[in-house]
Amino acid sequence: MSTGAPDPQYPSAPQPDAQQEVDYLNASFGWKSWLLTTDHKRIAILYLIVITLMFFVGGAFAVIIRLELATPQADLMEPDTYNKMFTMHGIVMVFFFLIPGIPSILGNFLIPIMIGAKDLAFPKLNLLSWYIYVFGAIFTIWGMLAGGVDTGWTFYTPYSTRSSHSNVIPVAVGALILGFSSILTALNFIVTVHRMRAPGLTWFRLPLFIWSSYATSLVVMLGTPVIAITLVLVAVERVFDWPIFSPPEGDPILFQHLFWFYSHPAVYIMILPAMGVISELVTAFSRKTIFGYHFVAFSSMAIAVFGFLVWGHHMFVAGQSVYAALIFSALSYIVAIPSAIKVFNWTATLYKGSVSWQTPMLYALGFLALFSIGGLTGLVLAAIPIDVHVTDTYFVVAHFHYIMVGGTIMGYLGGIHYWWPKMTGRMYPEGWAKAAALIVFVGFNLTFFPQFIAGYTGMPRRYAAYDERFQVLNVMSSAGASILGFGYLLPFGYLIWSLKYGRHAGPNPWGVTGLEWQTSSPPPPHNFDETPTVTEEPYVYAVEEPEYV
Amino acid sequence: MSEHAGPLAHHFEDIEQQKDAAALGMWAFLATEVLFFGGALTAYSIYRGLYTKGFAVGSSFQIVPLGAINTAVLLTSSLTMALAVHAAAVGNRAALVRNLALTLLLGAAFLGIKVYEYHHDYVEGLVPGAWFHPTEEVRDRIRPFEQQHGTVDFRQVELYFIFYFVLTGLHALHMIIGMGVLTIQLVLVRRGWFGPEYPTPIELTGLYWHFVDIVWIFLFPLLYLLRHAGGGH
Amino acid sequence: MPGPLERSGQHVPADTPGEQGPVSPDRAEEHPAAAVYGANVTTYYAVFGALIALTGLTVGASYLSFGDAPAIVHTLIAMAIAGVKAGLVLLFFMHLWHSPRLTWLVAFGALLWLAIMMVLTWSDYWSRNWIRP
Amino acid sequence: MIPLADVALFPDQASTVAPSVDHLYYFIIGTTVGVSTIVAVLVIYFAIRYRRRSETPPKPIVGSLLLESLWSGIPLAIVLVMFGWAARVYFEVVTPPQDAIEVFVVGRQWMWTVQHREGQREKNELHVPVGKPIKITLASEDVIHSFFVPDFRVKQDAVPGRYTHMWFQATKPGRYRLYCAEYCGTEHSKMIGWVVVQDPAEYEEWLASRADLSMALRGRQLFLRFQCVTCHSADSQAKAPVLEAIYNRPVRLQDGTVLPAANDDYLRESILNPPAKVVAGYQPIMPTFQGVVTEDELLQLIGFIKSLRPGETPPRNEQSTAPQSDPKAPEPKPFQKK
Repeated sequence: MSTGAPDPQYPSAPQPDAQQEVDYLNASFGWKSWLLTTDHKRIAILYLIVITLMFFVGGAFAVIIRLELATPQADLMEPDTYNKMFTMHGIVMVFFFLIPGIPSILGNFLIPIMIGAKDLAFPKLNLLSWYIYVFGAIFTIWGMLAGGVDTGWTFYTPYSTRSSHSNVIPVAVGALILGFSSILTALNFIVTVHRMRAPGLTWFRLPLFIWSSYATSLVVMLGTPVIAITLVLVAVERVFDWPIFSPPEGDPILFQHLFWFYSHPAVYIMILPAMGVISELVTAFSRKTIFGYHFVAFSSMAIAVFGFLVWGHHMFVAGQSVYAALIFSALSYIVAIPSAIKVFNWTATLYKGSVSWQTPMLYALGFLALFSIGGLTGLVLAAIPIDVHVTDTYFVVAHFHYIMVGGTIMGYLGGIHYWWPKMTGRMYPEGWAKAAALIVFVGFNLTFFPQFIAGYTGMPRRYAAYDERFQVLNVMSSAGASILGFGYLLPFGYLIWSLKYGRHAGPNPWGVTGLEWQTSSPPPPHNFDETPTVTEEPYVYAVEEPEYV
Repeated sequence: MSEHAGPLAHHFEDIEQQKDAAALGMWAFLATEVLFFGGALTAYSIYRGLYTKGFAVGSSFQIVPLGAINTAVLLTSSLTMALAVHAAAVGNRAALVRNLALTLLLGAAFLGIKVYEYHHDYVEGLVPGAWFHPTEEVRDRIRPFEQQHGTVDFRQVELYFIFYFVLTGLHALHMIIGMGVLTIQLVLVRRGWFGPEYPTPIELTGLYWHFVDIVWIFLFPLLYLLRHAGGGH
Repeated sequence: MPGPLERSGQHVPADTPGEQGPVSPDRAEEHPAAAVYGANVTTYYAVFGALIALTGLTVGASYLSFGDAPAIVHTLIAMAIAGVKAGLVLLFFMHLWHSPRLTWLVAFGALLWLAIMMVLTWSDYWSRNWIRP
Repeated sequence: MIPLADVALFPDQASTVAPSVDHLYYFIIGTTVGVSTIVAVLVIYFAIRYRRRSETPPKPIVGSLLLESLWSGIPLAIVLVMFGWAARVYFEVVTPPQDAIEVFVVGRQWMWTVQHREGQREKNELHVPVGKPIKITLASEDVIHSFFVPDFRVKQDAVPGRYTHMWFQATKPGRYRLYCAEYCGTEHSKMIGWVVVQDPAEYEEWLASRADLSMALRGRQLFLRFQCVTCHSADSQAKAPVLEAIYNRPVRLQDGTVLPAANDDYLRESILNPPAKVVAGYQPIMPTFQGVVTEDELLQLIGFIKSLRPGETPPRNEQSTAPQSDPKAPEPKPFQKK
């Protein structure tokens, strides 16, 4: 029970009587208490609402694309409209869901609690980054409603600067504003992890979700400004008609260098938080400490650092020099190793554990399988001659969807289910959740595995009309997409249902270790009645001596 | 930038932790700014490497003495900013107010000189894009250069001026933001904020201002001083 | 005026020795901030003088001509001098000299990442004409 | 819906490079499938074998240095083998043989135009003889396009503002799909065509049937039409350098530097942007032809300059039409870079 002086932040909070406990949800009511809150937990819920909305906007574009591709001819819509659909699907999913997703929702909610702090280092800055996100979203949606943008999410010049007549500038500025929002969030996380850890919580006692969120924040801090300046230069080029990236004076390949300098580390921004969630889920549901804690922690940092050296593998056929291509190919192979180490360590954690099959664990096991396929096809793409054949085909589309949908979204859903009782105090319906997990797994594989085959056979990417011989694979993919779409609607439904009718969850419904499970669900406004002191390693379940295999 | 009610925010253990957090936060933000300008500087360095002749001529059109004076102005404003931070730390309010005002004044002087330079470029027809038609007098000025290095392709010079305006424009924008914050803090100092127990906001503005000064320390030689095309092509 | 310090009293005083020190390790060894900013003023004027002198030096160096030496020589000289000036501003005006190790890491991390971007982008342009595919 | 038999599940192997690319692909996909099945089997086995039966937590296993070094060392070794093999195949893909047939392809928004040295011109189609290496020089009129023939395993972006090159050697006659692989606008999916590989006899017959002014001759006509000859003539009052036999020869520039080889890019830049690299001893009086001459005409002009032998510059007041068949002089050996 939170006794002590009235909390300055919730002056109007009702004094806690005996049975009704004060938590961050019922501490105060009214839209003002939500829209002007500086409580990291409420800001996380605000992000959850806005990001889920954008996820379904992006998903709608995906459904439209798959409907069009069910038939070889471009018959459902004009080719121009189709170009806008896949562009907006890319922009909304990448900038509005995958990059902010896990850090802004789970990171915002959990990082302060997991390290025993009362809030993030800069609560006002945290609320400001939410408003910047909403402002960026409005800006981009206005760009879309005013006719959309058809340059592809990559904005390649000279198409985006010379040939495209769609509103590139509003959408580019929208993405730019999003960049500031994620920079401010990352800045908040880094300072919090450095400066506000609970007494006794040294670096090697931090949960692995904190390690991966910290690594992600580093990548965001060092990468996002470069896409910001690149989009500024594209916008300036369109406004003043200055040939910065357009021939004959400007060099389109220089744009690709600056764009991919950020956009490859961006895929690590998307996957690292999901890896952090998987580390938590695998240890929690096999009731065993992680196998090789130091290796998993340092592989997150290695991914963050090496991720910046490999962007050239997106440009093997773009006219890059032969020797630069060899350098980038070699570095791309080295960056795959830390991810492999993580997968092997998670698998080893299951060995001799007591593995429960609850929904979060289903998503974690699904992640292990799908991320392995996604990561290993990365090795295929790092080989230059194969990449020369398959780049800009559906092989690449399948590869990055296996990592983003098979990896990040499975991790995201696993994390949402795992921490739902902590965030809302209610349990999700186990039966429905398991069904949804299976449907998502089946739908996903049916959608994207045929695209590997179509890709290597030579079906180019971003085509509204394709050859007849690819139709069977595309119909399978479209069928899978409808299953996947339905699979994503289920959690949306039963999680909202659980808010009212879900079983009340106690402070620790899973019986697991971690600071966030030592406070009540949902946690009080200040997370802990008094700052906890950490005395041992994370994930310590058994009482006897740990054994070295 | 800081709470007026008691300096210690509710979620910090002690004032020490809050100051460290603020300093680390500002340094991290400056790291992103380094990469923000870094992206434009990478593009500039690539183009300078590809079009050395055109960029050398472009730099030769700059008024180097004016640039040098501008650099001195900005370095002085950096000094007064450092003195302001020092004054805030020891609680000497008069010195704090004087130095903040001086910094603001010098910042304004810097922007004034920049506006004059922009106007000078406009008059000479060196503003890229629709306004780019260099006057005869400008073409004559580079005759000796062309004697030694061969003809200059004015499209490369235009590309130089594109980056000149983008880089100095971004820098000026950051100056304006900095001066806005300085003005707010100057008003708050006169109302008695930022005593010696919590001078952090002044320090943060100081860090930001010194960063903007460092950007100019690199921009000045890159844009004004590299006027030689050397023996290369 | 100090904030409400009389909280629920469980706050572990800073100087309790033993295992559960309240401060995380890398914050322990750096000096209290107030003493740092109170350093004497003459260093600032000395640093300012050096900066003005270096500005003069770099402007002077730009008027020298190195004959047929490639243009990169001028760039390197100018960047070296600018680096020294930036270093002075960083160490003394921004008090990096007294800051914790972590702040050094942030400063040099940013410069390292800028170097990564420049070097790898240049590796493409520099090696583009080595073999004519 | 087409009959199931025609469903494409694997591309044809119709070029010399295709088998080696496919072998590398089988190797990497093999290791990929191997590793992910091992992981999947282990995960499923552990999940079943050690499923939760009691609430008592199992013995913690903190880690093992041996295992960690094994599963980071071995993948590193495998990965470096992959890189080595890929680099070897890449050099094969990227260095065209010397005696390749030259073809010039220009991509413009939503159409490929192909020009053979002998003058045949095609739209969205490329006829090539089987068994002969073909070197394609790519240019783009507007945005980035990408010349992609899946059955040959080759792809190369056509970047506006410069020339890019690629090569392939077809091994089986037939018609193979050609795609544009880099997104280029509304009709990106319509910018497709065919590469028709024919037997040598059939190819000669096709060449003869489509006989046309060779690129060099067409370039000669442009050379006259754009009055290049008024300055670049061989006689004394020439105000511009004589262009005979200058292809791939070193050029001394006005600023004292020496350009090692007057290659396609240099000729293209000098036509579109003359002041960029002025030849020593001449004034930069040449107007720019940016926007005046199209990419196809540019290739023809460069083809003409390449074919110019000493003494063949047309006289200044040329009225008569060009000779029908241009002399079959062997093309000079490109200048070897030291």
